[in-house]
Amino acid sequence: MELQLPGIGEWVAAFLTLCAFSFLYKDNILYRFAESVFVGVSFGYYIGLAKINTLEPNLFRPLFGNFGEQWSLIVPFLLGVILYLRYIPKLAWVSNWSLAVYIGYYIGVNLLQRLQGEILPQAKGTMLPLNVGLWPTLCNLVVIIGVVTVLIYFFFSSPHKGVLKPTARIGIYFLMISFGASFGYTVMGRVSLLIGRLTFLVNDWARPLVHGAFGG
Amino acid sequence: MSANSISSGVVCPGGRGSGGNTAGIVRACTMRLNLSLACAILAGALLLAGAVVSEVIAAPRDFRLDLAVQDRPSDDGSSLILSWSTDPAVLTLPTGVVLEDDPQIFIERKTEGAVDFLEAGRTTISAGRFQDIELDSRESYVYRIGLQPATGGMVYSEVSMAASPKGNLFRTQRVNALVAVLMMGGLVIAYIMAARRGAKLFIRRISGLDQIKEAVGRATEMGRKILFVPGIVSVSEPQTLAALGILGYVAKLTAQYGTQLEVPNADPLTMASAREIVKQSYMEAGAPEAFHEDMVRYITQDQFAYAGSVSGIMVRDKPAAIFLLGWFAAESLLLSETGQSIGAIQIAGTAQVTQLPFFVAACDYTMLGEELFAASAYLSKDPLILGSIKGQDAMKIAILAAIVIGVVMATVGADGFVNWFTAL
Amino acid sequence: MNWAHKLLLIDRRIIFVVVFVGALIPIIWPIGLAVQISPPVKAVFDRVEAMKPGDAIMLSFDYGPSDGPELDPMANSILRHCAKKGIKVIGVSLFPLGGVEMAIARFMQLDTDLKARNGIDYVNLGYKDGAPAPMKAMGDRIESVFPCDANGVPYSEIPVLEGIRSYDDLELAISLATSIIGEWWINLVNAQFGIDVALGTTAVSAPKYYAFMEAKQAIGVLGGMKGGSEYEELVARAYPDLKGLSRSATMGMDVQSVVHLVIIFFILFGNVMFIVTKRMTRGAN
Amino acid sequence: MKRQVPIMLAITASFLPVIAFFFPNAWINEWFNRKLDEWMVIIASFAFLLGIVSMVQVNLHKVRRRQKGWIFSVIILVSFAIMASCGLFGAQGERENGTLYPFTWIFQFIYAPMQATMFSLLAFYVASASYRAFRVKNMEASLLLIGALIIMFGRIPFGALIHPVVPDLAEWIMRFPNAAAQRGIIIGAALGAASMSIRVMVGIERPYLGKS
Repeated sequence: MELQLPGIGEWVAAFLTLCAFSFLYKDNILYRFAESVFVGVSFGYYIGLAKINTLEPNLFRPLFGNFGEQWSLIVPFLLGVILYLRYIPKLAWVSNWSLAVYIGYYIGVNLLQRLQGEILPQAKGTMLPLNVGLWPTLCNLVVIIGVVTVLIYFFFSSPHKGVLKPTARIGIYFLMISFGASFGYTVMGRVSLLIGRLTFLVNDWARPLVHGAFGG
Repeated sequence: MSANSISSGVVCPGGRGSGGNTAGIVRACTMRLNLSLACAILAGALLLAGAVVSEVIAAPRDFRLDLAVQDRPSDDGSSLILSWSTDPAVLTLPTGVVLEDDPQIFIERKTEGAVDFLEAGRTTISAGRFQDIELDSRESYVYRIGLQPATGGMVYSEVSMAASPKGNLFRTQRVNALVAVLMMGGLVIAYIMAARRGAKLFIRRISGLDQIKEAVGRATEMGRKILFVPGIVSVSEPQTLAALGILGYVAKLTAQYGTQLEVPNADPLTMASAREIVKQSYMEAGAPEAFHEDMVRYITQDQFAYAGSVSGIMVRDKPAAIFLLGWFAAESLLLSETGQSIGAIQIAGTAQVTQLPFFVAACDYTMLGEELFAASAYLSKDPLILGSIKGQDAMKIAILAAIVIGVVMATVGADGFVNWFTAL
Repeated sequence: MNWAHKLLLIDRRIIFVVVFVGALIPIIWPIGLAVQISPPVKAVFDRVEAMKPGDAIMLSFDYGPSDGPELDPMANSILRHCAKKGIKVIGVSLFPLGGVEMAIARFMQLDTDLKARNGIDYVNLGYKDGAPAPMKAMGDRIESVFPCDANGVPYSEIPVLEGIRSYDDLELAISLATSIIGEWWINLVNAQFGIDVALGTTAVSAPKYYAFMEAKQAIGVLGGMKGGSEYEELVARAYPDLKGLSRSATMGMDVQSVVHLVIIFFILFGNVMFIVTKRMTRGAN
Repeated sequence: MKRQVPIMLAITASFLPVIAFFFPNAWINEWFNRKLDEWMVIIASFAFLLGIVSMVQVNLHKVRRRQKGWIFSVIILVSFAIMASCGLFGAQGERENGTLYPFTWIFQFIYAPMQATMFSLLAFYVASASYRAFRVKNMEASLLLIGALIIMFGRIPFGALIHPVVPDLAEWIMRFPNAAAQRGIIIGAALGAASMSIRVMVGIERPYLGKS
């Protein structure tokens, strides 16, 4: 493979990467600098993102280009603009109107997502047959016991006494095994991110640099 | 075509061809029959007339596909479902016409009165099914399928019976969700009302809560401070509110015992609320003079910088007890690790499941998920929180019961009960 | 404070250096360990493999640069797989912090690797705000929320979108998700519209998706870099001519092996020290 | 007016998608479903940008008062202005000739490496937390550790070298005990979220009014 000298982009990215890594030693001015650039750029990015991907194609172009058919887009336009009145203290209360519509809609959608999309199918997923051969039945039993005991552990209306005490304990054990799995996966996830950065530094920046300097 | 039966505007193939969805079609037909009789007779008569007309138009056909049209059930009356036989035995082509494997087909549609067919879409013959959308429920439509043989030109199937899309009143397949919504709503509202009326609602003690007093006591004995971290997000997050509820309780204890308390914040709004709560608690405990604003400080909004400087506080001041309650992200492991290394009693709690492993491993007591909310309800006795926790509990019992019944049903092979939960 | 206790309190930065070196070495000199295939990944691969040329899938880029190392390899190999099979890919993005740019970068990579054509073999429809709203709207008509693609070309003028109006015309939706958006593909899109959904997730959220997969709400899960490396392996086995292309997840798994062993060593060593300390303190008392 | 109108609006807005979900009438579908979804994409876009005003205010304030670290506020504002103008007056992706638009260039070489590196720091923290905080101090912690070790061995290529059953054991844990516990958590969390939704839908809880 032809190795080209790192371009200006790679140099900038490598510098910022090293700045961020310097936080591991201790908080320092290079880290603060890189972080400030990042914060500024990310807010700028949001503006461009919203304008290019949503506001332009979904609002301005249809509204101003085809007002006859798309006049109803005035409603979300107004509701959107009203949101910003919260920065004018005297009119801040008006912005609550569109905030109310916004929150209301998502709350309604969320209710259905949770009940129809999670609780019903997850409950159904636990209704497993217990007559499907020894090993599959055993596996099904593990799932059923796990779900039931965890739900009982999270049951607050009666104290964990009598039969509930050992049941809730089993629930905790299931939770702990699951947290263990979670931990194992978290390690993999975090290490992946490090691999990504080191691969960039080594393969996109340092390696071409070394090859360039010593003629490969 | 005479074998097809017409029932109030829907074409039902009389058991021929697409046998797989006959049950569905019959159900759709029965549903339609439930509509008012007058309407049915009128529409039936109209369509019978239409069928006669289309029979006349359909005359020049090249091959037969057993084309059937039906209304799409539980919709707003803007789509029809076209189905045809994918069985090669049914597909009788005119002599000389050769097709490639699974050829592309052109679905053509016209309103009944119109002269020309218009393309409605393309698919392949093996699909067996096509959904035509954005139709007008006041019109009735006929369909035919076109094929392009390799030899060129176009050959057409028979023309389907006429059908018009019908709007439905209720999506019958979502009745399970309706039951869930009504049940959940009813239970939560009922318990909140009961709590407001002052009904005594029992909630069990949460184990972490019992340890708070002990931790504060130990800090007092050792003469060291207590560090309370209320998560890193704003007060709009329920977990933050729950954490602040517990902060009120902790602050009251430290006021009584005369122990030092420090609350570093990552969010300015949370800081304002936390300061108010601590101040209030000190007044209620009769020690307003012991409160000073520096107890509740704002550090910085940045996740890692915040974690870094709170770890710094831990290492420098060596607090005897550390509370990590609320919404946490990746900084959970930094904070709990440092706390563990200085030997403090740590009480943690979050509903962020991915962060729980770190708390469980590094802290002495951890409130898992919902326990955080229950703990705050237990301490605050706020009827809103108390009532909704009871409502959730009641729903939990219903779900547990359903699961147990479902397991029995699945085992005896009665799948109807199980399948009801996700009827689509 | 005894010696074991002191060892437990060593400066964090020493551990940092060990991890750094452990990760760096296999990157510079790869080991090349074999990848084991797990059923959840196989399920997704088989589903795509069973499709016919001309079928279409939706690939949602719901992640940002911070999870690129985990999810980019999945995107690459799914795109290559689809390109090889002649399956149309409709790219969308619902994650604000960089999703659309991740999609742009992956499609550019596909262009270089396999000479795929924008608008003919695939399309990148870009990003929309407020995820559940566009997800719902696409069940009715994709064009109503995505009137044009990421470059501003109108929906009706894009050849690959011919005949595709809503989820009904798609075989599968795959979300490569870093956050809660992946769950919405399951509890909203799959639950309300019935389209098959597969998930490529960060390792951190993988354990949760197993519950959805076991309840048949998702056809399969690709969990973290491991899931990515498995898909890379499956594609490479099925299409040997793709073997020359980069397989960053498979390479990454080498590093994972080393760093995991380092961390496992730390856990075990830490616990031994912990027990020794406890014994010593008890002895001293 | 200041309180009643938003409460009414929120309750109405929350019921519309629920009504459209159950009742497929053409008019309901058009206005409560199609149009509302299209509108919400736009409103969400405006809402997403709300924080920018505060960010600019806070940083301008810092610079004007010459507060500690004000120079970093200047950096934030300048880089914000550059990126925002690239977005407002440019496009995303690549040009016809294969070069990147400035908006995408800055994203790829400044935003992406910074975001990725800040999160990659966690790999180091996870290692040190594993060493210093993961203790077999009781039954729960021990189970957690055993689960973690099996998954860690089972998920790396090295695990299969120890014994071929290790990856299978990890997969079994994921599919059964783990999935069961996660399911319990999912159901519990969904109940919590649903009850929150219901409280908003009947107007008991009003997050849109600021502090209640």
